[in-house]
Amino acid sequence: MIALSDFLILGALLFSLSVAGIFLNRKNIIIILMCVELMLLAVNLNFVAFSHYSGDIAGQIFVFFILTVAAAEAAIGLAILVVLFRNKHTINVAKLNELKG
Amino acid sequence: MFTDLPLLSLLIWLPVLGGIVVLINGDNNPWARPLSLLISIVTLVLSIGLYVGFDNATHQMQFAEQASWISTFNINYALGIDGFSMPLIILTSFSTVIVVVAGWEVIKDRVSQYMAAFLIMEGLMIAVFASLDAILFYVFFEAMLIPLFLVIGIWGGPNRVYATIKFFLYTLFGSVFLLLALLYLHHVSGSFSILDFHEVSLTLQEQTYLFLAFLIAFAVKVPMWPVHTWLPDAHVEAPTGGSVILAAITLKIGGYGLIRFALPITPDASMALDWLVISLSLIAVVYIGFVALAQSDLKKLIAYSSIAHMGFVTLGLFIVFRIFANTTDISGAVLAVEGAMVQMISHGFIAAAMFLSVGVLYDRMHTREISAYGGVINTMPIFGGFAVFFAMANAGLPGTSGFVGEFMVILAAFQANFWFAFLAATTLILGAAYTLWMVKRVMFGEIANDDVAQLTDLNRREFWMLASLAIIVLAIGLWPAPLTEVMHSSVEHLLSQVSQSKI
Amino acid sequence: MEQIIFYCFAGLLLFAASMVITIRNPVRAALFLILAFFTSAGIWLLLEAEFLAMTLVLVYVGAVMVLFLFVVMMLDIDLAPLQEGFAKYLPLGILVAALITIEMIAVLGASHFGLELVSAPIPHPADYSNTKEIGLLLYTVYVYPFEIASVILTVAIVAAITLTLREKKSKSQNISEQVKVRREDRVRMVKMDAVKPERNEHQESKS
Amino acid sequence: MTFEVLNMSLALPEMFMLAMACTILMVVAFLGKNSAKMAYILSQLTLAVTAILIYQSFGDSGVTFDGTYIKDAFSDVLKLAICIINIAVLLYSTSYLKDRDLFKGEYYVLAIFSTLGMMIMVSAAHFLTIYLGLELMSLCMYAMVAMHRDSMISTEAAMKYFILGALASGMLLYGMSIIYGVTGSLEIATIAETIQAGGLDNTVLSFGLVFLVIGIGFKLGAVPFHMWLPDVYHGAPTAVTLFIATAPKIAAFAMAIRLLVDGLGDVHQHWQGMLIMLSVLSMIVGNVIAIAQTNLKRMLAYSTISHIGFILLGILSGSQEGYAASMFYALVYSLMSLGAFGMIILMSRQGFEADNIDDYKGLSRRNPWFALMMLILMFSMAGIPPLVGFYAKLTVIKSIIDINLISVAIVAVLMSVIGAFYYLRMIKVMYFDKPIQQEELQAPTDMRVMMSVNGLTVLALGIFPGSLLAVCASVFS
Amino acid sequence: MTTNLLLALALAPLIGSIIAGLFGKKVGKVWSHRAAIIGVATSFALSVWVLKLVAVDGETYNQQIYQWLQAGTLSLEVGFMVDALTAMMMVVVTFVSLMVHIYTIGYMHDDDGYSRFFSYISLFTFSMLILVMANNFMQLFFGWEAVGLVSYLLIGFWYKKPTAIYANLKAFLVNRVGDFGFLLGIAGVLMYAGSLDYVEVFSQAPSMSEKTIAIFEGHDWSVMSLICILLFIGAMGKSAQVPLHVWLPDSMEGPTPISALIHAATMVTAGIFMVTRMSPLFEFSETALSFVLVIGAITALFMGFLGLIQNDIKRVIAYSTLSQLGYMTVALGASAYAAGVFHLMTHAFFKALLFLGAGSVIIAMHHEQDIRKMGGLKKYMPITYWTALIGSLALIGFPGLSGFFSKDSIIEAVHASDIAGSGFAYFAVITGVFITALYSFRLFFLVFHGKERFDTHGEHRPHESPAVVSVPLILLAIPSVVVGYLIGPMVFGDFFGNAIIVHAEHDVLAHVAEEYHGVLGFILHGMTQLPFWLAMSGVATAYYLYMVRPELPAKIQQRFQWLYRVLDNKYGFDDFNQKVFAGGSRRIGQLLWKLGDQKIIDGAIVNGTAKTVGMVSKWVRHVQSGYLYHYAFAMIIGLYVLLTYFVV
Repeated sequence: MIALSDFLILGALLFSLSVAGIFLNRKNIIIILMCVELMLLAVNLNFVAFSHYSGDIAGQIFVFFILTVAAAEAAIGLAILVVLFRNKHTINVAKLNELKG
Repeated sequence: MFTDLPLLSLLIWLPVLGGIVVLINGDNNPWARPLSLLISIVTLVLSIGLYVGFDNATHQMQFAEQASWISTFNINYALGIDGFSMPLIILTSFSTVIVVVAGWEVIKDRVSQYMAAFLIMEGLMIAVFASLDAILFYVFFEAMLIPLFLVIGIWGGPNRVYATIKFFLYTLFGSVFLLLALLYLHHVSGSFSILDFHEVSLTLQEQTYLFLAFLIAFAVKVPMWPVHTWLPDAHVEAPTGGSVILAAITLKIGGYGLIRFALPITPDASMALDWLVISLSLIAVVYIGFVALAQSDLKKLIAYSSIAHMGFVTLGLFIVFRIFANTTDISGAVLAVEGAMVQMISHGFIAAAMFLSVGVLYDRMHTREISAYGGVINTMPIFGGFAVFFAMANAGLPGTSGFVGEFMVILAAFQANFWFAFLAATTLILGAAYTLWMVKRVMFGEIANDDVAQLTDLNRREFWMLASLAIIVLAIGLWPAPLTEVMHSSVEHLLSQVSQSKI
Repeated sequence: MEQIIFYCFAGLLLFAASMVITIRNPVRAALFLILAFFTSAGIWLLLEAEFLAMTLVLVYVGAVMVLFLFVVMMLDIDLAPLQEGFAKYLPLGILVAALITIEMIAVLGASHFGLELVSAPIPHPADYSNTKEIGLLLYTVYVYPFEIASVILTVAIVAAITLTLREKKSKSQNISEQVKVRREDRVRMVKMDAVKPERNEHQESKS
Repeated sequence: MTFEVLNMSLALPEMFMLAMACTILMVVAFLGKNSAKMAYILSQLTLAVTAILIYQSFGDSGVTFDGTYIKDAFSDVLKLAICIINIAVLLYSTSYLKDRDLFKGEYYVLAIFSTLGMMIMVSAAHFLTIYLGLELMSLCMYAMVAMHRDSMISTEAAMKYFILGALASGMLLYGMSIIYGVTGSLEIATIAETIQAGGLDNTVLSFGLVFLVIGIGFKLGAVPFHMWLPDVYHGAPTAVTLFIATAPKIAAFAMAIRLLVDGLGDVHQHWQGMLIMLSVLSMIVGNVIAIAQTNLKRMLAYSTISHIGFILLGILSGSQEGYAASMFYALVYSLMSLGAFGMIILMSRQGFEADNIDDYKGLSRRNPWFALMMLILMFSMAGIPPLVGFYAKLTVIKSIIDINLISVAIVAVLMSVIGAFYYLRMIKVMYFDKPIQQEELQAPTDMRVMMSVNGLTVLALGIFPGSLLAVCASVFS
Repeated sequence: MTTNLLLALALAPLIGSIIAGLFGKKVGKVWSHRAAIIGVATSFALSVWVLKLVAVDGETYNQQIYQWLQAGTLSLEVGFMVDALTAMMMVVVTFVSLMVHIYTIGYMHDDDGYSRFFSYISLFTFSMLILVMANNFMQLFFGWEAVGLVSYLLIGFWYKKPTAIYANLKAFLVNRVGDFGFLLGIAGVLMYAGSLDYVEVFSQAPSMSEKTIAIFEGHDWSVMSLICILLFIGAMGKSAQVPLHVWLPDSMEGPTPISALIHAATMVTAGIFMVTRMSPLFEFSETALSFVLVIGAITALFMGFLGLIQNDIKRVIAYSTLSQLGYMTVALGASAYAAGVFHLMTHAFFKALLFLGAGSVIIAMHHEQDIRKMGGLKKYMPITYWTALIGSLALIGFPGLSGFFSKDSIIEAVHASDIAGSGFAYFAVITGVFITALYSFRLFFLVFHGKERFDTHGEHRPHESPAVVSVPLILLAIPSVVVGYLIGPMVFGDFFGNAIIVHAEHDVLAHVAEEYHGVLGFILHGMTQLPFWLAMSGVATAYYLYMVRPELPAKIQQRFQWLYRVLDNKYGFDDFNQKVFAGGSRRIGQLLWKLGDQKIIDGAIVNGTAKTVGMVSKWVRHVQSGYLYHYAFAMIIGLYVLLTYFVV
């Protein structure tokens, strides 16, 4: 049998990886957007696992909505990215520092 | 006849609303000045009604008014006065008349705003003295800073920005601790009524913290050494009217606060920490006396002298514990507290007069440097007379009000400890030294330069302004009894409060 | 058996995720992300979430990741070299990430969610339909969230269009404006003196 | 499985708003370029009618949509506030948008959808509704920040906002998943019951709480999850800054109350410490950094952070009174920042952003009335009586003194003194400095009236704060 | 004696003062001086009447006029107490004042501040009356300070003169040092007697004398000694006793009439009056009496020396005043209060006479005050000459003149005293007699005899002063001669009654009185005594040095250069004060201000905090670097901290 903790640890590792991806990535924003997707994946894994182990389907419903929202989010994120690229002609994270202080 | 009217509310809101009316009428309105004068005079007359209708026999709050204000926290619009607040209210309304008159011709820029600021401030200050609800008190206590801040900042001298911000933050720094203390007291007592605070019992530790909070708040206002440095700057930069109000009223709120809050609410801590306040007061008298000697700016000198004089107020309030320890008779303690009160009132008039005198000179010469003057009395003999008179009052000459408070406090201080009296009495020498040395350098001697030679003597407005102050200073000096007898009951009540342990 | 499948998928998932965050080329990163989604879908199947596993593959891989790839391709992204100083912060970053991971594992590990504490539920009978169950709830109990989700999708469309759509101003004609044109807009009457203006006046008017 | 008839009338305001939002969307879609004015009018109408609907249904309460929607006094008051504030926001924004070629129907569509998101959050009784409401609100705001497409800083701000926002939602979701795992439910009322019943694993609960708190902290803008806030406030077009600085804070506050108090109120001691940390840091960092700012929008952003610190104070006190105080603070804060950002809009002209502090030099000579309004707002933000900002500070500090957190109270008041400095500097600039530009300020009548109403409300609420305080107190009693 | 009578007496000069001062411009010069003189004359007349009531009818008066203040059971009142001492003082004050008023008409004739001057001296008379008529310490202090104020105003009367305004500031401040002690003394009285009323306090004196106070930890001091010494410090200031004497010579910068009135006859003797008034207290403290005695003796002797080398006519007289005040103080110290007061009275007359005479000379010399530039004035101004001679003889104690009686009784009393320091005091007063004679007649000879060392041509020829000047001289000369004959009742009799209390063991006058057998006997006895011969030899020496061998003094001066320098520097008091006190306090002020206020409090603490916050702000804002990964990292750190702190 697979323990719930195994799923949760997997989710935690995935979550940590995605978080690390967000702040270790200095190259381009699009990978950061991917990391966000990864993070949501980790969350989803948690929900699904909990849902399964508690026999409550609500967790899966939640995942369904997360997936929906994630899609919408991706759309808007990419739209912003496109606009940004048009302005700056780069999506290098390190060049995104006009606002500071 | 006066007890039927909601006199205190009238005194508070008449000038505030009047100020708003003046403000709305705008600068181009020729009525701004007369209207302001009218409002301030009516307020003064009404405030005299307080004196007339005042019952000397009781320490209970009189002219009391009460209405619910913030029902959620049981915060009330509760007003009332006793022997401590009543004279200060009259002082306030009188000072405002003087200030309005003082700014009559001098202020040419944004007149209505100037007048409105002072009128609104008057209402707020009267409210501070009349509030019986802690939050109400605090609201007015702080709100008062706004017009003063603007007055100094807009009509002030070249370095006004530094001075105003310093002034504001300094006092705000002090008062936030007051707020904490009040909230804590509410936490303990379940009420925001100041009179309920008086009754609440507190441990010594609680009292100590509360007392320190009160002390920080009011010490900044008084101001006591070492939190006094805002005052000289603020005074130097303030326009004459601002200086007058600052010296005459704002400082008094510090002393009043100690009387209303620190002493009755935390008597045990006051007793335990009286050495602190007494030391600071004596430092104020001696240290600041010397510092005043070194000043080359007229206003700075007077500002420092204010600090030294206010040292007597705090000294008088806190030696009572030592007096109780030394004597069985209550008279010494009464002398001390009433001395402090008289000193406050008297300083209100004298400091106002001193600043007005400087204002008179400044309006003509546009400098406050002592070295720019010399021999002014040659060209301004009448003014010279007033200046010497007020200087003497400032130096505590008997027959002027400046003497009364100092005299009472020194007499009482001896009963606390010889050295307190000894150090306090040095003001006789130091006060005379810095004041008269200034008078010598400014007023006497040959005409120092062409500017002085072209000075013109007082005009009618200035004359009556100074004359009215001179008459009051003289009257209180010759017969302070009418002033002190309104305080007796309240003072004795206060003393019974402070002599009763709350632990 | 289940365990073996789980650990395989888990290993693959973590590998794919690591590649996503470390690889430099965004296209490859996207592909690794797709791999991650696939492996997740596999794991979800282990958890009897068939519908979600399908959705993940269809919606994510089929739609979202395609969108990603599209954008990556569309934007001509140069592969910039690593910023200087990156290595300086790297150890600190990794350290913090590692610490967080350890803490999370400590909390979520066997001591709190081990088998002895949370036993696996009895597997559903064969005629159990995950999709049906979800469907039933989705349109009854969760009708309100469902509506909101639809609004969110609408917003996403509106937002994406608003942000990215550029009308080509010069090439399209606005007929209604052309029709509405008035004489004053087109002809300007200039009143001139009959005499030739003086030279300096002329200059003034020019300036 | 039974089907009960849903009492949908409870959600009437949201439903009306959704319908209107769709209508506006249609109008925009069909009218094209000229739809803006129409969209504006319809939006205002929507908000006004919604407000009326909310007001009329005051007193009704209940849960519907199978425990995903709740209507109570708390939600009514906050939703009403959100509507009213957004009416003002849209009113202020119009001329600014016109001057910058942003006066487009889409703006209003997004604004209304975002408002809908806020209302959903406020009325959420379920983790799912909270999440969806939050996303609805946020996604619209990301897009709105980026609407000034040609502006480098706007798009940069949008990008930062989006990524950090997504990160924060991820964390929030992670926290929700853990709480779900522990309690086995997603419905807030059930969660509360489960927790009350006891026997839960406190460590894991705290673990989940950390993530929830981060999510809440991010939306509110509490340190150290505040980093987006200055950049976004600064980078976004001022009209959008105005939008995201006001009503969303109320919504975020509602989210905090729903999650922490309604859901996890019984483990109050677990999250209190976290909030103390966030609150103290917010007050310190916000106030200290604000001092060094020269850009007014940025300064106000940092001041927002410090205000958030104060709002958190009330929540962390864990008492009814504290929650009421926080609510009062949140409402008051929205009102004040509405005025402050509104003033920036008012001062701005075509091709000129009045977002540098120096742009306000000598305002009192150029327009004494506006200067007075700004003065009132600044003093109110500084917490000086008799302005309403004072009571906000008073009540939250009172609530933490009542739980004997004196040291935190001391930090709070000291920080408010430091904070007073930069507000005073604004007043100094307006009143004591000589004007650089001399020309009269001109603004449309509606904006002038709005500004006056805004400022005078701050003053009037300062003189008579009783009723609003009573409303806030009654919500939590 | 009624209250109204006393009120009229006291207020008459005040009214005159107000008329002359506030309305001087309106009523004109003539009415100014008329108003003032009428006021003072009224006072004088009433004073004489009061004296008669007291001395002949034996009435006394002690009543409250109004309550000034009340605090607890303590009542501070304004009231009058009239007994023999008061009555005598009143007469002396009003008489001298009247003379000076009249004299002023002539002396200040051309001055711009004519009305102002009258206003001041009338105000002074009022203040002095308040002082002497007080029935309590507070009112005493009122009068005390009021006369100080008028003195300040009058010394600086010519406010354009830098020396004058320097002198008046100095006078006020030095007096304030005295008042400092005085006020503390009053505070002590209040503390231990519980009242400030004379009668009340005096009745408490025996019980007070038993108390001690620990001013320094572990050292118990007698309360009475402390109080008396503190009170006497006040007297030292006002009556210019060493070391607080420094203001008096400088005060000569004021117009001569006030030198006569204030700085010779009346105000400076206030200290003597006060100590006499306090005799019920002083009697309980031998320590204080010794202190008084020694201070008085030092003043009497060493201030006399200084008179020897002064060349300014007024300064010579001023130093003689100092010296004579020393004599009076010595008398007080020896418990011979009556003798002291008696000398006060006689001195008031002859010293006022001398000053006014000097003033007359100054007018004649067109405001030249250097005696080296005078000489031979006898023939030009006979009245002045003769009156000055009377004054000088009275001063040196020539038998039969008033000074003789008073001074001799003091010397006898000191001789009889046996409290600590009386030996030194006796030596001092005996030596002083010779010195007094020497400098008095040095002055007299240099001014009135010998060569005319001034420009005698044309209009500058000196001539006798007008009647308004010379009549007061004559009127003052009369009492200078005759009042001495009152020695019987006043010194040895019971004229003062209960006003002066002397304990039996100190009662030196009773001892001296045993030898007293009438005025004539006293004179004859005096002529056989050492003081008389010392005085005569002093006169002779002066004659020899300044008339016979005028070149000799310069040689002596050369020979004793160091001594001359010490005297010329007035023992260095002025330099010391100027450097240590004036300069020192200014330097302390600068230091406290610059270092304490500006550097430490403002610089380091206030602005330091502000600066620190500003710097922190500037520094911390860089955390907001603009880089997305830093922002994310901040959030992660937050997550880490929260996790670590609250979960693990």
